[in-house]
Amino acid sequence: MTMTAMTRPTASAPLGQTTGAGGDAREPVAAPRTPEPLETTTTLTMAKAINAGLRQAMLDDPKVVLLGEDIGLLGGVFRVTQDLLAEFGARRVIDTPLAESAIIGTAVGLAYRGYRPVCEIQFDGFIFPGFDQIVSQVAKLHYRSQGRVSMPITIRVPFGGGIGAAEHHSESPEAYFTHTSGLRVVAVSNPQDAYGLIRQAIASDDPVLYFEPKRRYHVKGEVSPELGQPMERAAIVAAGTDVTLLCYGALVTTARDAALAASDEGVSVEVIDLRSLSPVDYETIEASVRKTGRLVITHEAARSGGLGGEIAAVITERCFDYLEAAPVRVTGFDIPYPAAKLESHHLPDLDRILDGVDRALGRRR
Amino acid sequence: MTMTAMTRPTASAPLGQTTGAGGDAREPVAAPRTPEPLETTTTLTMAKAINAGLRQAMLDDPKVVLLGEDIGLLGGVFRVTQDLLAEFGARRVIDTPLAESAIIGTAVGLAYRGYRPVCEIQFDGFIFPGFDQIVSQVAKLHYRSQGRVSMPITIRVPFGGGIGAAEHHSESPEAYFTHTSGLRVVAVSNPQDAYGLIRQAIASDDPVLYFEPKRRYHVKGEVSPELGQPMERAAIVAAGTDVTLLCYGALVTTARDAALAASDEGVSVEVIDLRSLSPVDYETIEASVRKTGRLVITHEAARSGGLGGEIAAVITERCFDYLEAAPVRVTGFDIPYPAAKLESHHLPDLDRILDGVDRALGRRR
Amino acid sequence: MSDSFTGYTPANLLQLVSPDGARVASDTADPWLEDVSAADLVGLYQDMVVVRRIDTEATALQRQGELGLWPPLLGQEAAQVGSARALRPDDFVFTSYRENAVAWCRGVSLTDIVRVWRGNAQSGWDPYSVGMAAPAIIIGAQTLHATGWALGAKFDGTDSVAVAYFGDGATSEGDVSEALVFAASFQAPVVFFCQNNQWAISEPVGLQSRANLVDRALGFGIPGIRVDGNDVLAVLAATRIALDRARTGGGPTFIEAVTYRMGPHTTADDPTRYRPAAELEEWKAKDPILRVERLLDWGGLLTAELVAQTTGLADAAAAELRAGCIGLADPEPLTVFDHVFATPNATLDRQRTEYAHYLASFETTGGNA
Amino acid sequence: MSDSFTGYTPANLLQLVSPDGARVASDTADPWLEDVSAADLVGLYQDMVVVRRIDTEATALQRQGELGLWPPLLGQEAAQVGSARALRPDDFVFTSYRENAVAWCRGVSLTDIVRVWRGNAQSGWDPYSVGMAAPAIIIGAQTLHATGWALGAKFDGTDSVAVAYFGDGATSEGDVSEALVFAASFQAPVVFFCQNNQWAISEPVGLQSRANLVDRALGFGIPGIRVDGNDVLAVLAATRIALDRARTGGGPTFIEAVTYRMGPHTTADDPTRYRPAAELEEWKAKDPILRVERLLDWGGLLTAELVAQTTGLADAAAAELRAGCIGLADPEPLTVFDHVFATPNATLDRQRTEYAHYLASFETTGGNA
Ligand SMILES: Cc1ncc(C[n+]2csc(CCOP(=O)(O)OP(=O)(O)O)c2C)c(N)n1
Ligand SMILES: Cc1ncc(C[n+]2csc(CCOP(=O)(O)OP(=O)(O)O)c2C)c(N)n1
Ligand SMILES: [Mg+2]
Ligand SMILES: [Mg+2]
Repeated sequence: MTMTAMTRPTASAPLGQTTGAGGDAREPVAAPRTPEPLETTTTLTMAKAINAGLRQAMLDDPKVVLLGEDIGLLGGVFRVTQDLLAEFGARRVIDTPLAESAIIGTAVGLAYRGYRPVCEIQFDGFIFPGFDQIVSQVAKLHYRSQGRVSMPITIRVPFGGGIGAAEHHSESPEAYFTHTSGLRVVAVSNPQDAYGLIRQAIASDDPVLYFEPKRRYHVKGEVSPELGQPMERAAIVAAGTDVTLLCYGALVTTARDAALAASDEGVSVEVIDLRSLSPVDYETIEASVRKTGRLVITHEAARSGGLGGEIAAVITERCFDYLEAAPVRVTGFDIPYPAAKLESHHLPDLDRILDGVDRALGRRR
Repeated sequence: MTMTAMTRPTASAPLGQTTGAGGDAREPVAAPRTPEPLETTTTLTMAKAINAGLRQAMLDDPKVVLLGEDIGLLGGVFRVTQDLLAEFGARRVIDTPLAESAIIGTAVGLAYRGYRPVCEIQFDGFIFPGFDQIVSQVAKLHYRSQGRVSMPITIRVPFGGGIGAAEHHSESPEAYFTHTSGLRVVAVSNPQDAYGLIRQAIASDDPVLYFEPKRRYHVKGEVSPELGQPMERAAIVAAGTDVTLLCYGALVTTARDAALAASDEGVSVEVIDLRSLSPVDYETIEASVRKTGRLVITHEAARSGGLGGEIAAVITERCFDYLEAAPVRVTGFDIPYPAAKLESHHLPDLDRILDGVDRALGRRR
Repeated sequence: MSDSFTGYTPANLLQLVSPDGARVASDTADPWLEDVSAADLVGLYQDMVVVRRIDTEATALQRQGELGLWPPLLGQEAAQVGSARALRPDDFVFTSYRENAVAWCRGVSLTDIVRVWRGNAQSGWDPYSVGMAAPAIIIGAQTLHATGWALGAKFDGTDSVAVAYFGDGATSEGDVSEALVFAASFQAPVVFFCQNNQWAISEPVGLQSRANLVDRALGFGIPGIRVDGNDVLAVLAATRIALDRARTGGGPTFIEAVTYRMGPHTTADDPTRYRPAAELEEWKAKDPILRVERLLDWGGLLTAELVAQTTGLADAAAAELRAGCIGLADPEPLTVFDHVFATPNATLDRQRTEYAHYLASFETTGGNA
Repeated sequence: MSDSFTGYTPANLLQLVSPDGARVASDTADPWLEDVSAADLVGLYQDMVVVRRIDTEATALQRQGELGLWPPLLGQEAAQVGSARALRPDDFVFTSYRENAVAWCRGVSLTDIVRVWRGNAQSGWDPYSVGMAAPAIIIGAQTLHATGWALGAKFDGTDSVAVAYFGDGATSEGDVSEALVFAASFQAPVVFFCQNNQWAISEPVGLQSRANLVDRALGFGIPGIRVDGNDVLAVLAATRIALDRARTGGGPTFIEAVTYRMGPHTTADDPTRYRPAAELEEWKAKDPILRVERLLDWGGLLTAELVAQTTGLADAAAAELRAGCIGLADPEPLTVFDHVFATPNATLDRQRTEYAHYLASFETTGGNA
């Protein structure tokens, strides 16, 4: 018996296509929660702090619009935009088709029209399809237009590893952007900064890459409704006298822990959270290195061509006579981000940072 | 009188569409010249030297195919692939539709199938639409597949400024690739190396970004039909004892001129042509710096995040006790590539390099 | 713009078995199924049951902490099995992350299927031994790879075909459009197999396109077939038509398999946040396995014996999957440096040596400092 | 897939004036030209003659070393003038490098047009005062910008429209397809104006697409119009139709203006290397200016007086262009640092200071060392 012999006549029933055009709000499936108010100091996770900052920016300026994949009803895969669709509607919280170049390129057009778009890139590894629009358009248009066109675009990027994810979900692409003239780059490490810096980034007339350390999204902290330190300033998060330790994003916590551990051994580590990766706040770093004479820099990104090398070079240029040892880098290796079970061997951790501190102190080679 | 009143009936003549489907060779408009033979040492321009190297690689291995925009009948906008279509046919010299991501992505598929694709990116600034395929696929697939899939892809990129071109036509994007794990990056500076390195790049089982300094395309030099030094070795192009000067691409000529000028003032400069930008031949550089104690690095790319900072950091790590001054960088500024009439103020030239040498010697600040 | 080859307009759906299991006649498609025996149909049925069981087991393993993540294919069994079973071993498949049934049909071992999701490696199998590339997580990227491979196959003078699997969401990525441009221009022997499962995480297909996805290809000069993706016979026929066109020099074809993602996007997703419950119910009635069962039943083939035998196969696969998964040894630390390059690299080799040294220091001193 | 709105199938060309100058009736398009007076037609004619003269003059300036490069529009005068003259001042145009006639129609000064090609700046004019963005050299990128601007115009509740100009080659870039996806999804008021001039440098349009380019848009759910791009009236009508649709909430339209690049790609190009001479001859017969002249002549409007007056206008423009070009002062060295950022930047400010210092050292010491 062949299949054709099994034929029994019936009407062919065409399958329906799910509707849901862009720009038209779909009905929320569950009732949205009341958005977090932020009038006084409150304890929030980093994800909620960014959410509160986005909300405040949207309340302050009707030209602020959010664009991204799954940022509407779902509230983003990390829930950073949760409930904003319900509050601000589909014209300001825009679920876009699945295309990163278009997310950025559309933002460029919106900026031309006077908007302040905030783009969400779902994961670090997915920023590359949008790279051309960032590097050739967002970064250059103010210059190309001789200052006539502003690009007040914020690009939010959850970045870094440590969450056991699949490939392309744990990358640290920040150095591609710190090498791109015309961009500002920040990375946040705690809920308060996350709140203040997202508001500052959106308010900036320059384009800002805003990196969010995804493995710290759920860490809680006090958040006051203030903008905090200017975006381009680094923060000394632990004072010390023997070694300067630079870090940003998720590794700030690790670096602080390392400083604590070092202090148990009598080594006083000054930990500086860079906050701004471009421009780097060299004034703060220089002052610290003039005091300590020793510098350690840590980041998850690959060593070669990473931000650490640039900072080491600048500090060597500016503080050569103060340095008692070469700046030490504790970084990811020059490998593609590895499989989840190997990531602990790629990511700097407390022990590797302490090892770096020891090397800066000349205690090991 | 309105236009509609002017109507006079006639048959609408549909305009024809020019045909010319991909993969089908079009008739050459002019008769192709006999290809350059390279059996003995010959004087060639750099463009012709690359052409000769491509030709030899194609003769040696039928799996070598070229892909790019306008590389067929036109022979590329710089004529680097001239006459190769006529010699090898449209299946090996492939004029592609205008899409860089597809040029690279198609090369990935061809590599999967056992080919050795050589992609031409028409100008430096046009590599960014293909960035995702380079960074997430070409660079990572050997790793991602645990070594089962090889990506012997060569990506040729005319790079750098100094030709008075329009925007996006004078960029130096090499640092984006030297920060990308899994890629090899070379830059050539003279016809002999151009010939040897294109052959080595194509023969490499790893992907290679091959940067061609477009303002030196027409400079002539002797070319012998040899592969020359291994791709990953730097070359000492002028011996010296006081200062080590690193350069690559178009600036090698400028650096040699600077060394000559310096020698008139009694300063002995050792000039090293890096050739390989990833990996960098640190052995050669270290040996030189241990001797000179002073390092100057020059490149056209923006300073922040450029290759110079990385090398400065590594050499400081490895030669701290030998360095008599901080490594000095003479580079493009942290600006988008400027308009043609301003490019001489962005590009390092002989005077700026000499100024850098002076600074390395502590003669100026 | 009707597809003259298959004789129906793309807005219409090729359906050979209706949801209630009735065989629908088709003058154009039926000839492509003439050789399909009852045993073949049973085989397709068993594949579908097995891959659904694999899916359930992997989901359970994820819940139990044995896998980091799992992307279920629940609901897409017919689309994947029907297309993959049309292929020859010398064809080559380029997929995304959800094509576990395709992997099954290509002969990938169950352990290799879960290796990635356990976090042991970035990819599981040898692409060349099964004719299936390392999955692409960057959405749409693999459609270009398939086009390039197909071009190579054409240059080589073979009649092997590349098949690119991708989703409805992927059609918005520039890479997919560029793949259509290149495939059309070079008349590459590639089949673009789009599983339109109606959703891209939380976004409905209507956000990606207002036209049927199959129309996309027509605009690039590529013929299309819109097929009921929950009808394994229709998918098989459509894929055979497309493969034959590719093998005989007719160039690329775009297949839109209209199906439904009945589960979450991945085990990390909660579709109740965005998807109306009624929609899922509606699609449950079109369940691809139910449909084959009804067809088999109508033909008198769905015996208790067959059902028992099939359950046995599925349970065996599930057990093998579980054992293979749990039995996977953790990778050795220094393998983190393996296969970055095919040739030695001084900078990386130094990093490896340093790290080996660092690791060894723990063994000798029992820890840092 | 016919465009029901305009009533003709996209494979056919909208033509209102035949190459011999005959006015072709069109029930669907003629109503869009009812207000076009003889004076208007003369205006279009004069625009076309003037821009061709500008083109010739700029080419001469390049040959004389006064410009670094020039991308001629020779042959595309009707496509650019016909479309640009359909626009309102509050519309916004996003172009590539070849749209000098569009710039002319938008009111860009002739000096500003050549500023870029003389190497004095990366862009010439204030986008906001003329409603025309800085040209995009990265092929296709501007189609996304137009889509974003259109979305903003829609949000703002205006009926302003964005127009994206791009070439046949550009249609292969992923960005253009993504722009079609976004424009369709959001029903953005944007007109995609594709000048199919048959060539992308040395590559014929048949390499980019086997289907008519207008079909591309239909596959994305965007209506298209294929228009004779050498017929200024047909282009005007088509653009008005598209603009009206956008203004009234009907979303995007794709216009394929079939035209021909009669000159080289740029002054740096030599088309004899790749283009059959016969093809150029064939298209010369379809010259857009010749055609308007014949139309005017047929209507008795092409008087010797008009011709002389028009030549006068063209000569005046050429003289203004030349004077403006040669009169451009070289930019000051330190302006190289201007406008990288809108806000102060410590790293860059330091580089500027250092370089100012370095430059000053020459003034005081008379040179290095
Ligand atoms: C370039 C890129 N952007 C975003 C993502 C995140 N992402 C993963 S799956 C997915 C949805 C894909 O939808 P579809 O193509 O329909 O495939 P399906 O998941 O339905 O099988 C998204 C947005 C990604 N993996 N790659
Ligand atoms: C992304 C990118 N790739 C390549 C180029 C080089 N390039 C400049 S113009 C051109 C051809 C464009 O053809 P088309 O779109 O038809 O426009 P036309 O020149 O005919 O007006 C190419 C390949 C570029 N500018 N940008
Ligand atoms: Mg889907
Ligand atoms: Mg063209």
